[in-house]
Amino acid sequence: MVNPVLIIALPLLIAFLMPLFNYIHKKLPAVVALLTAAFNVWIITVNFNEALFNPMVIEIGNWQAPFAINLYIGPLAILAVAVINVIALVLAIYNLEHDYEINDKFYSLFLMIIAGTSGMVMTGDLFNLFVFIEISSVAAYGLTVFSRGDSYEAAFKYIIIGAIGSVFLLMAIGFTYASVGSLNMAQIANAAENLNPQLMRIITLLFMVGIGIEAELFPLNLWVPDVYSEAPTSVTSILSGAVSAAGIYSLGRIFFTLFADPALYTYLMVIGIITLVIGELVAYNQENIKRMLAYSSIAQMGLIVTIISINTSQAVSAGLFQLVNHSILKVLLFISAGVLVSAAGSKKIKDLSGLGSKKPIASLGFAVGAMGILGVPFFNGFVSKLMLINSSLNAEKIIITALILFATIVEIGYYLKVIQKIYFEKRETKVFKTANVFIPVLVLTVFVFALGIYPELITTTLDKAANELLNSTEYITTVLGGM
Amino acid sequence: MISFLEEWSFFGGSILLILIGLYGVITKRNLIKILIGLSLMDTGVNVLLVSLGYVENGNAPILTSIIKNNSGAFVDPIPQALVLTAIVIGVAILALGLAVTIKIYEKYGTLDISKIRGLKW
Amino acid sequence: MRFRNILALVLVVILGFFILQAFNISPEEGQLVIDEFGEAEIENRTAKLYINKSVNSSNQKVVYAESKNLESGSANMVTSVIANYRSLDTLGEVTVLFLAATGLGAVLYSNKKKERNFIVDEGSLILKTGIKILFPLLILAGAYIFIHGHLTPGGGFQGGAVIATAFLLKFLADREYELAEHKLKIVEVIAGISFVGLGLYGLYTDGSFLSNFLETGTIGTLFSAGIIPLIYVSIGLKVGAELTSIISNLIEA
Amino acid sequence: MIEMLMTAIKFLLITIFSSALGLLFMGIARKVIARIQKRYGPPFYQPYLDVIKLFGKNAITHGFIFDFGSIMALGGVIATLFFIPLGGWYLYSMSGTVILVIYLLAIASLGMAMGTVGSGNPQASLGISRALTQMLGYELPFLVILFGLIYKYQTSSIVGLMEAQAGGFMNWNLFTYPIATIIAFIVLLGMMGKKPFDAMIAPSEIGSGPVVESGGKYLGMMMLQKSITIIIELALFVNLFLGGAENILIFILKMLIVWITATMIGSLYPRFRIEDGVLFYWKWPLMIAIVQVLFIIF
Amino acid sequence: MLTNYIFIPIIAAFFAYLLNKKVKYTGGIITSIISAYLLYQLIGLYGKWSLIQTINFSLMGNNLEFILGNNPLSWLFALMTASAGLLIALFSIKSQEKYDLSSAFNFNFLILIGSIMGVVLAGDFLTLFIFWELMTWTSFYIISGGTKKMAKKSAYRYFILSAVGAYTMLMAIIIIYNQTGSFAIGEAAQYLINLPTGKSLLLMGMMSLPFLTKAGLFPVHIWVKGAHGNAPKEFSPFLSGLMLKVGVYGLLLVFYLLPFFKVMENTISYRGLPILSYIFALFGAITTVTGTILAIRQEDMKKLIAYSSISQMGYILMGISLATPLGITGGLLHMMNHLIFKSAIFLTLAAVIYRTGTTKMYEMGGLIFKMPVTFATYLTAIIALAGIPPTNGFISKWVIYQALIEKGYLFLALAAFFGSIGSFMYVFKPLSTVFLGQLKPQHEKIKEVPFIMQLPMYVLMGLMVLFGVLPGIQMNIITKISSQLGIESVNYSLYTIEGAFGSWNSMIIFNVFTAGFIISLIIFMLAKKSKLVGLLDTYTSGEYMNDAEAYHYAYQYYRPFDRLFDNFAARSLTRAYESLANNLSKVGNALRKGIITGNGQTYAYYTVLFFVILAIAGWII
Repeated sequence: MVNPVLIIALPLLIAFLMPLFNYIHKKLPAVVALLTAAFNVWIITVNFNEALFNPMVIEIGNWQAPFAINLYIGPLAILAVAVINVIALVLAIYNLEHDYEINDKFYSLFLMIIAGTSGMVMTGDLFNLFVFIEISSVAAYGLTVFSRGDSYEAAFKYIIIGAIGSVFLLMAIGFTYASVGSLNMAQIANAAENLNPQLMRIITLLFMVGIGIEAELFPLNLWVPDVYSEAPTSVTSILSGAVSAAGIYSLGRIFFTLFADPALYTYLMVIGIITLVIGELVAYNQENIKRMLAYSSIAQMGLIVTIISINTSQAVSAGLFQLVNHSILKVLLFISAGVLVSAAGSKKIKDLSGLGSKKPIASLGFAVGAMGILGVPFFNGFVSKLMLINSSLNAEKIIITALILFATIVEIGYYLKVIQKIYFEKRETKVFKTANVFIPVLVLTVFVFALGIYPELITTTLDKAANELLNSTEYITTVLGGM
Repeated sequence: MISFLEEWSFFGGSILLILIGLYGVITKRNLIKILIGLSLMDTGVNVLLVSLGYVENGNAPILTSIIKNNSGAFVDPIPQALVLTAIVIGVAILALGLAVTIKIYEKYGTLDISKIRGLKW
Repeated sequence: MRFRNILALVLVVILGFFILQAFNISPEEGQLVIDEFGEAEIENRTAKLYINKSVNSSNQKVVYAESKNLESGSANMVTSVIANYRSLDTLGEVTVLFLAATGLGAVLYSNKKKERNFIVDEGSLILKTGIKILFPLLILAGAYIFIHGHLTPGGGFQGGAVIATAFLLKFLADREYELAEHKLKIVEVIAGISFVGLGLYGLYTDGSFLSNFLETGTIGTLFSAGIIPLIYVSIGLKVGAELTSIISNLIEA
Repeated sequence: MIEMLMTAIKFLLITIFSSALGLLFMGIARKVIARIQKRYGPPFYQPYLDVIKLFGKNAITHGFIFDFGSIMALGGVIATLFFIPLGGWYLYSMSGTVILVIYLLAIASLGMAMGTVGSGNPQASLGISRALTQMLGYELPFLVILFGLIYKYQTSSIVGLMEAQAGGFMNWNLFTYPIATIIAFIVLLGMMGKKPFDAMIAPSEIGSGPVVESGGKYLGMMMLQKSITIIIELALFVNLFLGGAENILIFILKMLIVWITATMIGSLYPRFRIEDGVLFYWKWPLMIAIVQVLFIIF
Repeated sequence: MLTNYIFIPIIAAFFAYLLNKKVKYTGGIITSIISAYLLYQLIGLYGKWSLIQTINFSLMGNNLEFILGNNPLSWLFALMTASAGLLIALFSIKSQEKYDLSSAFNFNFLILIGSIMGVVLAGDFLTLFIFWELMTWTSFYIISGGTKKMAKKSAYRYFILSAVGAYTMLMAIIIIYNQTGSFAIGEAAQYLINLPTGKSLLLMGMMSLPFLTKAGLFPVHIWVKGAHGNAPKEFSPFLSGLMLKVGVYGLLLVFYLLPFFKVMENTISYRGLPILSYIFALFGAITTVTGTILAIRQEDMKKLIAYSSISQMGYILMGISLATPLGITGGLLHMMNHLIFKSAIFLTLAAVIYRTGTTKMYEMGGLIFKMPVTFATYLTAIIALAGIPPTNGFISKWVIYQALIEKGYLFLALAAFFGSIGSFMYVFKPLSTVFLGQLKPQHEKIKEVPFIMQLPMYVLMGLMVLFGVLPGIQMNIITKISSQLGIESVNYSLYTIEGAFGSWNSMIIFNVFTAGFIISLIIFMLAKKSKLVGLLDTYTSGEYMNDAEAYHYAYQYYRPFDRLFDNFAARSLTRAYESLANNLSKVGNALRKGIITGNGQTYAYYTVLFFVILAIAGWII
């Protein structure tokens, strides 16, 4: 077994070395980043079953488990980290085609965002979580501006919201430490039932603000469309594919494992529903394709939060499946949309007309992604949608089912417009030259169909993950060693 | 009475600091002032954290030739460590914010946030 | 807009009220609440183990300049927390700083070099002459601070900050002052990889990342506390370099 | 073989008989109208002369569809004729004929329409569009009445319906369902293109519409078709409402009475505009018919 | 193996696509080969009822099984699908030579055939739903590929409506699944029977919505006109001839196999018919009347025939929702016949479009001299559609009338009469304006379509007459179906059908018809030979004009009639649905402009607001 801490440590090392590589050759950073991502994926594949069947507790600095920082790698963590790193790999491949004006900086930030999100997912220590969140968001601030133009404004908005969020997060952590006397998640989870409920509610609220910014909950997510529409394509993809997934992960970790307060789930559900509805309705009349996708991913996040907060094992695993699918599909969509946009030379949907024949691969990618999101049979979205509806009906939350279907109808509304625009219109204006995205689109499409036709690949993992999320005793005993 | 004052001057004071910063962030139009508000919030949080670890007349957690052994009362070292980290992170965010502000000023020629609305809807 | 501000005030006050509720909760028996100010019960906090240096071993007594081979042999407990018990946080923190510097470089990057526009004009004579004397001293002081980080108050960050101050003064003093970007970069890189490298070496030897693989020696002496001084040195260099580059970037802009 | 021959001969006989009868009726009608208008009028055998003359002349055609149309029209009515019991004798009593007859008549009109429109004359098309529109007008009340009768007597064969009224003239639908009969009579006017429902062949506006292009044998065939149609419609009416008849003479008498009444009424009224005609059919006859049938059903 | 019927076309689709990209015509050829193969296989499948194939599959720990079953109903629909597919494919080989999306068309078309097979062979709802979705998607793509400007919008409409329906069905399916733990139709039926009536009715209503939509019936018929009118010319026959019928399949499923009617029997009933199914029949009636009136108004021939499809579907719904032997028989007969004559009509229109390139009727005329075969096919088809003996169309209508009169449903019958008389009007309009009348100068040069495109027309013409004379052929399968649906079947022989008030004998009709025709032919022959003159010198009451345009009476053919219905046509359901959508997007815009101001500070503001609101809410609790 290879120590999974390398998933964090290696990108750090490489990131520190990036300037050196850049001196050696202009293209080298891209290659190295690709290799790093590949190495991460390799580590994950090696550790996957181990983590799935007996979760590992990695002690940093050789300190005994609950008292210093430790990483906890269970089914949920391994699933999330796998998703993150696979996406990172795909995007690294995608980046090979591109040349950013300052490669070393770009790639060190890129690796950092991978390391940060992986750390968020794997860590078992509250303050460490904060640190990793900061790493990923600071990297994101930096990455946003790589496509100049309006991106500064987007970055500034992101920074304001992020900073406020970090303050709230820090307060929450401070209160938690001051009351529980430890920063280790397992210990906190263990002590959570002795915690004064009023205090707990304050802490959870503070957390909700802090985490909600990463998890794109409604009023805290308004930086999303700006950043997603302005940042470079690969950055947008990793933000929507990995960072938001990690956000949802930490949300689940904090509100399910740590402070499992049943009163909380109603709040979460309401927030999720509001996010869902507003996201869809706003996305419906977007004329900028990237913003449209951004709002759509907001809506998806709302959907996932809503479903997870139903708090039955079926629902949680459905939500997680949706999360995985969403990461894959959104990355696919953003990559293809990026190509289409640069081919049309405009972000307006109406300028994309007739690219289907000019840019077949990207258009196909977009169509596949859209159909996946809409849940066409044999696409991965279909299975997860089925599970969503099934679980919500099983929990007698028929209103949520209705909402899901309504949301799907609205989604159909705006995605079909784009598809028709791309495929069934003649192009008059010229088509710019764009990079070749064959391999990323191919890989992601393979994932889409693999999960859609044979969901068995992932269902057991999902079940275990949902299990881990729902009863924290296993988590606690694993970390505290039965004390 | 004294304890009350102390308590509120530390807990309440730090919270107050945060609130002042927050108020600045959500009302002041000037980007620089907004960043100042953010750093105020950071400071407030740091003070809060440190004061959460304070022990009545406990020593600084350093063994020296005066305080030879660890049997005495020490203030909690962990919040201090956290604060150290938090400060640096705050600095980092602040620096980035300033840099972005510079660029925004170059682009829009103004620092009024309500005028910087290129990205809408 | 007046209304908006008043509303903001009201909101902020309400928010503060709610947060402050956290401090005056009358708990029932056995409920955990935030400790009263000044009555932080170290006994049932993780900190106690750190103070007693008894996370792995179980020794209650630590005596200055006597007890040997403690699990984390730094006299400054904060240091031992930062650089040893919770060194992953520290690594992350260094990373954040590095990211900030990188991102800032990316933000302010412009392929055409424009002449710098100072906020202040030419530094005064006192500053210019003073800096000639102060600069090496400041560097020295910074170095001292982070080398003695495990004994006395202070450490890598403080030391780095001091070093950066020295450079800041230099910038303020004369407007033609140029940094050797390459040197700075090299320092950065070396510092960074040495920190991670230490961690990886620990992983290689003790099978655990960032583990303290050296002899911790006698507490309170300079050559003690295993890798803590090394980490602090690298942190100091890193922080100094990063802050300096941030400063220079901001000034260049 | 032999009975096939017999059938063929029967076919011919019935065709000739009823066309002759129809032409006779047409002659009588012209006489009656003339008398009403205080003219002397042509002799009652004038239509025969017309037909013979027309078949003698040499005509012009507008191509295949023109011929085919007129053949189809005549063929359609002849085919329909064989399902109509004329007094005692009829060829086929297929149960379920009433609806069939209506639709078989449609063949004739479709053929005529095709032929005339095939001539490419706008006035012909105009006439056809009017004819079809009016058809939608008058068929509805008639079918509703039929619906009622079929539902009442539980059979849809003309013979069955006729026998249902047997035994004394008080069992005639004329007396059992007078309203229905009146409506059917109004419909009959429309079917036979009598005034006020003759907008489709309005000679003064659209050059007598459908037949505007036909001359010679085409006009002759038109006249034959017209005459047979008259017979069919009268026979239908007599069978359904006047209890039919066992022997042919009484039957002809009944038909003649109905025909003369219709002619007289027709010669009194001016012409409906087409949509007014349709509206008229839907306003009074249809509504009353529905009420009548509702009475029958419940 | 029943899976072959589904997956062979789906797999072949990819080859068709790739090959057609390389070589012209290949896509169409592959499509026709595949559907011919399916047809052959299906004919072999006749009689092998209760042939069942299950595929097990476990998802989230609970075991699903996909069931495919062959029964008379499914077989009939599968057969119809394959044969329609074959004809269309043959037609499209040549007709698509200038169509740049032809590869995509063939790709989607093959998948569509496969998915319809899946829908009709499905023995459980999950399979049904999966292929239903696939069907909707592929047909959506095909329609969007139409060359008209409105094609995309109407495809969009079509899809949204279908999706709404599909999702209500999905909801119902999963509710049932959660109770029974199985998707199989049989178990669902068992479960629904034992439910309290209201609940089961609600569920089945949710079930039947998508099928109503797909069948283009009254409340949700608005997509039909646009989709049929703007679809690629080759696809309209399939769309109208077959895809509407898939909806009928679903309705039969819901009505009889999940015994909707058995459940409804214990609700109040009107003249022996449960009130709800009477309501369905009324929907059918309304559909018929509306379709007829709107069809008469149309100036675009494809849209005209689209509306006529709507009204004919109304007949079918009336028939199948009567739940009497005659009703079912009539409905099914009419469904089969409608497939035949409607695809024939649309094929002829496609041929006309292929040559003239327009669908506006007043831009054509006199095409009979140029395209006689097309004309003949059209003539036969409209005779059948208008329900005039001796074609198949009349038999089915006659049976439906019998069914209606038998029960004395006056208003339904009235609607039926209206529809059939009105059908004379609207089918005659294209006949006279497109094929008859004056030939336009710009169409002087056009020729009859190539043979490969005539072939389907010949086949369909033959079928129309064949079934008109020998309805017994169709009755064989129909009796099997009605016994499967639990309805006793009517007596029939090869050419007679027993109605409620006496029987139908198509042989006699045919003989008499030929006899009458021969007689009049003889009369015609006996008279003098007539001489042929051009169309332009006609009787013009003394005027002389030498202008084909002026002679051709085509525009607003039934203006007087239309005047009666102007304000009826003015208020349309379409507008209502449209306004719904618009309001939705208005709300979206309001949210957008109101909340997302683009001012970063406002977003920070919201953060505080979020905390405060949640805190207050949390405090009160």
